[in-house]
Amino acid sequence: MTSVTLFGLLGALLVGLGLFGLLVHPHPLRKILSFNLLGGGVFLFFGVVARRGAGAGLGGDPVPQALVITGLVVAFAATALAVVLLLRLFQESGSATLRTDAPAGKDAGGAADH
Amino acid sequence: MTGFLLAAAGFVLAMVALGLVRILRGPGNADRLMAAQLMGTGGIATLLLLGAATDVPATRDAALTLALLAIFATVAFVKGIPAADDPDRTQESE
Amino acid sequence: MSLVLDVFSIAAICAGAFFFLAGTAGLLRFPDALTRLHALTKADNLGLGLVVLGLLPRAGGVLPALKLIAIWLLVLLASAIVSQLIGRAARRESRLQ
Amino acid sequence: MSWTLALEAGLAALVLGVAVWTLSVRQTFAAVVAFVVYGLALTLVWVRLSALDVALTEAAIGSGLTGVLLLGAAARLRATEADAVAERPGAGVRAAAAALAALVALALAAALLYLPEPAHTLAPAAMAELPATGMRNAVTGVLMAYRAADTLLEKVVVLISLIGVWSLAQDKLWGGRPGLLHHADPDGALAFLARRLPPVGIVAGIYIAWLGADQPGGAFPGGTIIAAMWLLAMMAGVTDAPPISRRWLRLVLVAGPAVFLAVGFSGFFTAGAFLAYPVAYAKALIVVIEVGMVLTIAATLGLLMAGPPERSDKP
Repeated sequence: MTSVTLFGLLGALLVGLGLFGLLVHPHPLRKILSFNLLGGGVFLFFGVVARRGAGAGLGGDPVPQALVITGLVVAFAATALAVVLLLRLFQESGSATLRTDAPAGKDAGGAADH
Repeated sequence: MTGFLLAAAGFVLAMVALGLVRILRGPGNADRLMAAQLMGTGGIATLLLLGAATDVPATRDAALTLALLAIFATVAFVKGIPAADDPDRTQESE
Repeated sequence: MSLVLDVFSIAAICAGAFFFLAGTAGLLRFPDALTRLHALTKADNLGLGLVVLGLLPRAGGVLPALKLIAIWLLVLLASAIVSQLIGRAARRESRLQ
Repeated sequence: MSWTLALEAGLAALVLGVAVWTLSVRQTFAAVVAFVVYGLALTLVWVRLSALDVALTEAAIGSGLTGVLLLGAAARLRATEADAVAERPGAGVRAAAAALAALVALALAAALLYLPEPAHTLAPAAMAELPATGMRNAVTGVLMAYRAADTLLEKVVVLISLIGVWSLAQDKLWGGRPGLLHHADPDGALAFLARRLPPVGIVAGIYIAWLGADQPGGAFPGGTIIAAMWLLAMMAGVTDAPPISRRWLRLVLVAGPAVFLAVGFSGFFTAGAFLAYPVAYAKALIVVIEVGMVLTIAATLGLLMAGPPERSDKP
């Protein structure tokens, strides 16, 4: 097994793990965390493709590497926006649930009866 | 010498990874932070050893970046401790 | 000459690795937060310091060597202050229990 | 088994273990600490994949900044954690999700094993054109020349997400100061650090950004380091976040994309296409763009971390 195969399989596993967390964690913040975990796996996959393209005196293909750098920054911006949306939801409704049938407009902090 | 440096990098990494068990066991958030702090320092040492072993000078810049961001993250985490305590504990009253 | 330097590097890095071992052992085995903190700072200061010392002859120049020392000094400064903050947080937590 | 492969297998096991733990631990605080370690371990993986530029960016943004952002949210949402436990999906849903996740992972793994041999690569093409840009770091060359439109749009996306964050403020607080007020640490250890470290850190950030032309580095990790130093000073109460209505702040935020666009449009006249650089001035123009970008990235990332305005500007 080469290091490329090893890290590629790791990337695939991380995507699977992140997806699972995204689906089953009820708390939105844990979903955001899982999504970032998933993103790490996707970026790693790009890194493996870049490493396979090593040549011309470079340790890896610079094009996928540049894409990953752009991706990391955009992922951070998206995470920041998602976090602020979630905090605003909490501020407005007093709970952070994503359930559509949750009692709306309840007293702040009082979602304990779910 | 390359083999020795790689082995040393692996050893340091294994040690700090073992220390991560503290994040699992806790009991307090301060203990978790210590494990993260050790991981940061160990990560820097591993990076420097890896860089020396493979003769990639740029790993020193990665280590520098890591050192600065680790300080920032640790300070933010320490400041987050009282608010991020176990929910069943009472709020600090000092 | 290069043999002497290699021996020096190996000795210093081994000593540094030992302090990481000691730091981890202390973090896992010591009974309470403050003693664990004591073990941690040894790994921070001496472990990384000795590794950096061992790598100095292999840095390939004065400027890269200075950069290595700068990284160690940064970690040293941060560790001194952060461990104070962690210690205070640990005391606060133990009082809450 | 060679030393290298043993080290890499151990590293992969560490990443996987930390990932599982991030997902399974009950407390969100512990999950975020684990996520920061995940980013740190991934940084080492990027070094092993010979992607030093990515390693620098991952260490700065992927691990440090994202972790601190999530931690702040976790602290504020602590009260909602207990409720969420009651909403855990049933065994059937969990099994279905596990099956789907396993399927996706398997498909990706299969795709990896059937990648074409020899691998497609743009490395020779990028290297052949690199001298024309005056850069010596191929990744910076790709970011600033061949895929400059991507990089420009990315700046705009980050700026738009900041506008999105700001627009979530309450109406009466618009134009106020972002985030909560941090009180100065009375015993002074943190304040001491926040006064001594940022000058060193800002120099290091500029240095990393400057390196980008010839070696791994660049505007992203450099700008992130500067943003982190700014946030450190804010956390210690040494300085306060500026009100978002300040004109100088708005100018700094648009400086990067504006310079980028201006150089891009000037390409029509000097080199015959949008975002084309005249060969004789390519390096100078790219450096001008990078200076603007470092400034804007530092300000934008710092303000994204600080969040929407929560305090009125009027005392």
